[in-house]
Amino acid sequence: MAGSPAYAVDLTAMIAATMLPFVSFLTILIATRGRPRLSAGLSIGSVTISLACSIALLALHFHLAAPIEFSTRLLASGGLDIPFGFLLDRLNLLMIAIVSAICFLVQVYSLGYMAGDPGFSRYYGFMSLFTWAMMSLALSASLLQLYFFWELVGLSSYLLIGFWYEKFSATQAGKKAFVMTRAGDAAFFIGLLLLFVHTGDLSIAHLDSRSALSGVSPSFLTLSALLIFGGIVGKSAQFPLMTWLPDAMEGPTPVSALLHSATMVAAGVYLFARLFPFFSMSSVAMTVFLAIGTISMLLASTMAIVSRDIKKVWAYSTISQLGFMIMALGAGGYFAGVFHLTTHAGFKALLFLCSGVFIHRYETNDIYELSRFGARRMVIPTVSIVLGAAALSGLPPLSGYFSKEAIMGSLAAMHNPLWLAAGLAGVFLTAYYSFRVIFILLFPRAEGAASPPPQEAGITAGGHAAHESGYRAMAWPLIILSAVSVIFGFFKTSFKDFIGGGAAAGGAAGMEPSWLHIAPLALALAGVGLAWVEFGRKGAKQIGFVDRMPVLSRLFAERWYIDRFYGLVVEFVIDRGISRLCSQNDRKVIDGSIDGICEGTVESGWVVAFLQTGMIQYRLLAILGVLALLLLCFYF
Amino acid sequence: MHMEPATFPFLSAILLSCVVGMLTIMVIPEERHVLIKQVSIFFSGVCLLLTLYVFFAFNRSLGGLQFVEQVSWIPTLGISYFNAVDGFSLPNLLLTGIVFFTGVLTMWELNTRVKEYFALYFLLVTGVFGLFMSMDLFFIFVWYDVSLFPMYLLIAIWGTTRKEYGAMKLTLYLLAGSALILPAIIFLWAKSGLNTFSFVSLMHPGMFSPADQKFAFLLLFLGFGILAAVWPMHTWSPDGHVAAPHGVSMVHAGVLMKIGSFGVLRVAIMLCPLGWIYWAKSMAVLAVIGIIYGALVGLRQTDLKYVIGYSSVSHMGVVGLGLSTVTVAGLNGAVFQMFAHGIMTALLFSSVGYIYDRTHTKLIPELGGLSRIMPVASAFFILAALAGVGLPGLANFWGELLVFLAAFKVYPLFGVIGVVTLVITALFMLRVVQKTFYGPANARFAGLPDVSPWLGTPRIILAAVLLILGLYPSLLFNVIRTASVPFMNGLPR
Amino acid sequence: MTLYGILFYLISAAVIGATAIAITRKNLMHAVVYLIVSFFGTAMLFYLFGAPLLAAFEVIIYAGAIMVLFLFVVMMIREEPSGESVFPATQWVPAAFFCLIYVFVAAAMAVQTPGLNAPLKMLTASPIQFAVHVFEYHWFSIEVVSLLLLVALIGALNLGAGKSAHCGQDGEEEK
Amino acid sequence: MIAPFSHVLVVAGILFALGAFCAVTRRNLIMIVLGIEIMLNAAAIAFVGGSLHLDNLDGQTFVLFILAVAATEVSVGLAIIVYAFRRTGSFDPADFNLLR
Amino acid sequence: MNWITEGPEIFYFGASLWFLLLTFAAPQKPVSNGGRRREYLSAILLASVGILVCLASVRAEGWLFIRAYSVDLFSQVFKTLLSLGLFLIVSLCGSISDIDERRHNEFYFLLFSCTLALMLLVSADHLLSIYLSLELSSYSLYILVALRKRRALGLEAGIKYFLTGSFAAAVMLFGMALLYSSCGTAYLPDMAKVLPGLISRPTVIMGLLFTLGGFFFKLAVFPFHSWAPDAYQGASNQVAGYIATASKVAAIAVVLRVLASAGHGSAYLVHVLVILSVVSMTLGNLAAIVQKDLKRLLAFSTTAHSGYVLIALLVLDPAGYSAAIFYALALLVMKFTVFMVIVELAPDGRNLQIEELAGLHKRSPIMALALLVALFSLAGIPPTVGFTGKFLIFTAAIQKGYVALVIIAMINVVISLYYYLLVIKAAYLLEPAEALPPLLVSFPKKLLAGFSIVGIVVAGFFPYWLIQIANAAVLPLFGGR
Repeated sequence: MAGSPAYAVDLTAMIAATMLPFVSFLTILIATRGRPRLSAGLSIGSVTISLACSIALLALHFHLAAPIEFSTRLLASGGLDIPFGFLLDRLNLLMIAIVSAICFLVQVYSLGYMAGDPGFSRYYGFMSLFTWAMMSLALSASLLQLYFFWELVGLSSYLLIGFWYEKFSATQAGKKAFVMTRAGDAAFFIGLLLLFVHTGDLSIAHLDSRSALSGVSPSFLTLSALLIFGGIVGKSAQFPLMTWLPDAMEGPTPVSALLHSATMVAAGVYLFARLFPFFSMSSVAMTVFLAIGTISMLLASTMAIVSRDIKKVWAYSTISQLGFMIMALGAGGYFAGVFHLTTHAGFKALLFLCSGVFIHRYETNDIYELSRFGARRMVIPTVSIVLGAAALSGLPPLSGYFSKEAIMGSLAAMHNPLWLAAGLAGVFLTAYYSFRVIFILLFPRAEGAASPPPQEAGITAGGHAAHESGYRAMAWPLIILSAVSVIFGFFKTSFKDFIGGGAAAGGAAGMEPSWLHIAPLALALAGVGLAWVEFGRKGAKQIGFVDRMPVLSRLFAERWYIDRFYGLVVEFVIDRGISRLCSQNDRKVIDGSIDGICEGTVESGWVVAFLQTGMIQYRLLAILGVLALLLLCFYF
Repeated sequence: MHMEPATFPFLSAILLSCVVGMLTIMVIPEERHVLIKQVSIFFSGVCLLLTLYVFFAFNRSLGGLQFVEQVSWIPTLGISYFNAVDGFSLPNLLLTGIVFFTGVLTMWELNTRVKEYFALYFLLVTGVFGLFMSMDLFFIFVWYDVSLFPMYLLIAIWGTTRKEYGAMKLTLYLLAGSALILPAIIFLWAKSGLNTFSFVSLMHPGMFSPADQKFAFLLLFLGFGILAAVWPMHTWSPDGHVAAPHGVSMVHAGVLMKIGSFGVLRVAIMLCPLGWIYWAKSMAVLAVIGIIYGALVGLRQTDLKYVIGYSSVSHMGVVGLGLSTVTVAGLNGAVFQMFAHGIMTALLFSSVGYIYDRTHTKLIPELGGLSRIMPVASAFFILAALAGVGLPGLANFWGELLVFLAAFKVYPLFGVIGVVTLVITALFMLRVVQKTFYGPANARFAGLPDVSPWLGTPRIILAAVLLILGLYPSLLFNVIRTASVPFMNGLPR
Repeated sequence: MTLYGILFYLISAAVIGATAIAITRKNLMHAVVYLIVSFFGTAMLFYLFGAPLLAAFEVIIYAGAIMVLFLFVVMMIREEPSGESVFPATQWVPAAFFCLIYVFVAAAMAVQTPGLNAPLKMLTASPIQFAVHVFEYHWFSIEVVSLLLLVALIGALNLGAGKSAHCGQDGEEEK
Repeated sequence: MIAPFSHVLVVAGILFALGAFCAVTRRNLIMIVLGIEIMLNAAAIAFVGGSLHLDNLDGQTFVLFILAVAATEVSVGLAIIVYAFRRTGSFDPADFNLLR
Repeated sequence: MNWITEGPEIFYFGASLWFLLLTFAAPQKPVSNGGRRREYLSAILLASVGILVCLASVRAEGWLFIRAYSVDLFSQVFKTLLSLGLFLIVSLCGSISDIDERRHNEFYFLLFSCTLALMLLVSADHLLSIYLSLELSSYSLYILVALRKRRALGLEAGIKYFLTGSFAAAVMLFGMALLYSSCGTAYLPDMAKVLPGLISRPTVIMGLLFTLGGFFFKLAVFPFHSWAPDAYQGASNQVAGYIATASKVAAIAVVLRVLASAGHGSAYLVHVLVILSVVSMTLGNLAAIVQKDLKRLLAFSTTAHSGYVLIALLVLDPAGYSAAIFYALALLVMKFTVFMVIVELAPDGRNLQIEELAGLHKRSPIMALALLVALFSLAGIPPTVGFTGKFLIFTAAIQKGYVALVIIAMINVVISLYYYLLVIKAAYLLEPAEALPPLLVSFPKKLLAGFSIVGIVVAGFFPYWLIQIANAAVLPLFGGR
């Protein structure tokens, strides 16, 4: 295939799509730091081309039969080849389309949102970095290459979360995000190395072909699958490494929209889908994934119920939706997972961007305050956010409904009904918390009503001045995304054809009982209804049922104490425990013994020198004594 | 081994330009600071250009020894002045050239006892260059010591924190290392019965009996290991780093520690491969302890340079782990990591140097918010710190990747520990970055100037090298492979 | 055992005894006198060993000149027997220990070494023989020793002579 | 026939030990010099005995020169000691402790 | 008989006599009153001519005094070293103020006669002549030490030096008696024939041990080292320098000669030497750490260096001996350089404390550099002559399998570096309490310092020629000519 014109076109398109953002990143950081408009132009220009290339590729290969792989050897080091290249299949095509589209929209949106920020150029530089890394990640042909960009994505996340570096919480959150995902990545890296050592090839196509791993023992397969899944847990903020994501909301809202809901966190799910055939070879591992997805989904939903910070609600919901995807994939519903990934990218970005408009306008994250300020008066965002929330809750005919249904379908295919029950509970909770936010926003309470005590301190965002201008730039992406959320669900079948054709294994097989179409919808409606009762109707106290149970609400608000636990571990076990022990050891034992030897030498120097000051006769005595002893030695 | 004689003595020219530079500086009157610095930059630039030439002129397909120069020196003892480069020494040579040049630039603002500083600095680097290019055991030792003894004065006169203690500790530690190396070298000479110190003649797997190899390897490993900051012989290094002036810290952490690992590779491993195989496991244990221990201790440091110092211990542990795997990948990774770590720490120290010269403190609690005041200087530091974390796209990633890969084959558990330590490294590096550069701008430092393009030159060079190698590691691996593959193939199994 | 043998042991015993007494005297004068006795005994041993010239020299130079010089010095400075403890325990205990070790080892060595246990024959080197030997083979040593005596002379002169003249001045220059 | 040479050596050895003992233990500079004289004397006996044992006149020659050296030693030694005594008024070696 | 054969001896004898004659000449006006320094000028002239004479006779060979005195390359090389040492020390005596001006003639007389004695010592082939030459040199030195104008120090040092020396000489003499009566001869070449066969006899061992004791006294090897610190400290700076340089060189030569006659030695002998060597090194270095007085420090370091030399000697083969010869040269140059700095810094002849070096790098950069180079050379850091010397010693030792010994020696090198660094620190780091004026170093002194620096470095970096000489000089000891 090499040398054919199609090949050249594909390669050029892919190189352009990935490398242009990188070029713009370098240019911005090196050359145009002082000229924000130029920087933004560069960045948006490059992402536009990326988008164009992605769409072109998508169009070109819509009926792609077999994956196309382009690869060259990056590095060969004695019995070790590290290839570098692009893999093109349907999943990729979809992913780069999503990524570049949302990147494009968010960057356009940011023109308004970030206008006037002193770090404007830097912002666009990092955005470009992210685009580069994410696009390359999606196109990676080998697991190692994927890891490479996986880490770079993490880096851009770190830089963007801590974008307002003068704010302590932001830098703290960035560090936390980096270290926590890094912990997951360590497992990923180990798994990757293990795989490499045992199979000698990390190319994704190779791993996904069942024949390649036929000789490997199942337990090893499970182990490496679990380790690689560690990376997914970290990046997609699943239990137990979930707590960095809510904190990551310290970053600018577009960043949250782009990285921490639509694309970067979805990279975990993408990896899962990418290696789906590989993972599905180990049923034990799949069950574990399913369990982790479920736990994350439920935990995050409960946290979302009590949060007053609008961005955090969406952050928790992101975790829980990612949990849904993991559940779907874990249950074997390849299509369901990928479909939900796609729809979620759209409506979650929408939700964040809408919230961003509010936050930008009113400079607060608190739903109650937003409501009091009358956020509902901004029409486009309000309509969009309602649409987004409805999609999130899985209300027909929005996209979320279709993907949720698909997920329920794959869960129902499991033998154990527990998974389905959990999934349905999740649907209910999702609808409840999303409409809780909507109703609070839409129906401001009477001034005098007792407000629930603030539970989260410091949620008001600061750091940049409000800007009335740029609203227009911010509005267009909202409209586009809303449109997508509304329409996309209807393309379910064609989407299924597209994706299903690309994946080796189908997953959710046939029989879907008819009540399955009803049950999620009913539960979602029930959730909305409960929210209405508690928050929407006239005279509602706007106090949720959880708020009435202090123990539970505290538990949820404290994120099930997971964070607290990590803090304690880091502070007491690592910092004050092992690390202190080691430094003490360094100072007292190692240095101490070295210094002790040196001091001992000097001390003995004193002793010896003192002996030298003795009377002359002692010296003669020494001569005599030494000679006598030496002679005595002769006899031994 | 293939030997390619030099058409022109480039290697000697490198040494000569150092020596001539030193002598030129010595005859310039003390007061003419600027002239001294200009001369230093000139001669170090010449060195850099020569090393670059040698690096790129090295025939990667031929491999073996190239640029060979050999002159008999003391025939009665079989000592010859024998210079050559191979795939192992070439990266180190280039590293020295880069760090040397940038180190001179970094000290542009020095104004006390300038003449002595640069003269000693040149002497120091002469030793380092000599060591990397020498193929004669005697000269390896001579250069080793030549690079040691200016250190004491450089640290003790121009240093900062606890400088006399640090200088004395460093000097004595390193000399203690040479106390083990010299007997071992002579031991090998005596045992070979060839009456030659030439590395090439001695390097045959069957040259020494296994027992001799084990013994000599132990001595050599401990001796050079001190310089490579192998745990638990590492404590000189943080103290030395902290005390040294920035330019010296750069050479010190960037290059001198590499002398240690390079010595282990060149002398201990290549001459005593059986000893290597015998002791490899113990080496690996020490290296892994070093990796995790350095990171853990680094977690609690409050002095910027101490943090870097302990991270160096950790990173040099990675080198040690690579060397102890007895695999091609391990060797490649170790040599690459030497280079990457050298550039990275040089960049770190160079940035810290800039910050210290402005703020007059390197205590983390006293700093903070520097990103606002000097964004470019901070960016360099952050870049280097990220390299230290092992971020892909920067040079260190490849070294660590290969080392851990090799380790997974041989010592899976150690590999796991090493990878997990990356998390801790990330934790403390980012903690330092956060506390030093982030947060509200410190009013004390308001108005301090950011790096000017001229003063930023050394950092730009170093950062560029980190990036280039991060994206195109084959540049170096192609060279290293020419030495590691034949060596491992020739190894008795 | 021959008469000479008996004589040897008798004289040796006397020499050792006299020396032992000499070194334990608190009074320097007594010590020197006992030592002179010891040197006389040594001279007799020399004679016994066939070195009459040396025996004469021993008496003249050692017992005569050297010891008399000692006597002079002791008398000149008129040192009263001071409160010195003749043998401080810190010195004599280890010294005695080492000397005993030494004597035992030396004796064992001398006795064990083959070829030393045959009794010595009587031989005499006449002064002429001796002188010829000395001047034939060792006139280099004579040169050296003459220079040595010259050095000693100058040394003694310089150490002793200037002292009265420079005493005060030296005192000032000291730290 | 006299005694065996080994006995001569033993006698010389004992004298040597006595001299050394004197030099080491007597807290008096003059006695130290005396002790050294005894040691020289012991060596002289060994030499003369050896000379007889070997029938070689070198040993006797040695003794001749030992006498000369002993004279030198006494003259120089006593000169220094007496001079030192003039300055410090002591013969006790323990009183010479300026150098440290 | 060829006059050139004993040219050096005759020359130095004549030179001594010249100063003896000067003693009788009319006293001249003191220098302070415009008097001319007759003694100094003639001394430096004679010393420099002496070097030429020695060089001229380097290739001379022959026996004198019925073979009691052998002139061969070995002795001539050492004589040249000795003449060089004397010249160097005399060149430091230009402003000697620590010796009474009226006694300068005697001072030079003793210096020259001591050199003569040392020359006789390196050539002497008979135990008797060795003994007498040794005594001659010792007595000259006792008196030189005691001659110091600071009498209390000089006298005390003189007494201690004298008593230890006499004691050691007595021990040596007794050993010679044993050796003589066991070997049946006192002539070294004859002894060399019988000694290897008798080496394990108790009396021979005892005799050899005691005999070596006397030489070890000269070399300041444990346990005969105890005079060194006091003598160095108590003697005037120049005399201490002389003891440290010329006297050590001759001592190395004579030990070489005696040990060479012992052939391959016995295991016991080697063990004894190993013990003495290790203890000397360790003791010397440890004691030197805490010294405040520079000369006393050097004395202890001398003991340590003697320990290193002993390693070369106990190898008992030509490689070791030639290493020892090389090291003798190295010691000569290094020690001299340090003493030169001391003399320059203490023009009034006082004892120099280490902290008095403070600010030297500013007061006189060249002297500071000379001190730096000399101390690093003493510590054995390449590329200096001290390192090359140590390297030769260690190669010789390891070839014989003494790896552990070499490691111990290297550890001692580390310890020694510590106190050398303390001195360097004083010279380069410390600033004097009150600002001191720059040191006025005369041009010849600067030249001398420059030559010392260059000599130390060049001889260290290009040692081949010297090594060849040392190798050639060893041959006569083994019968080769």
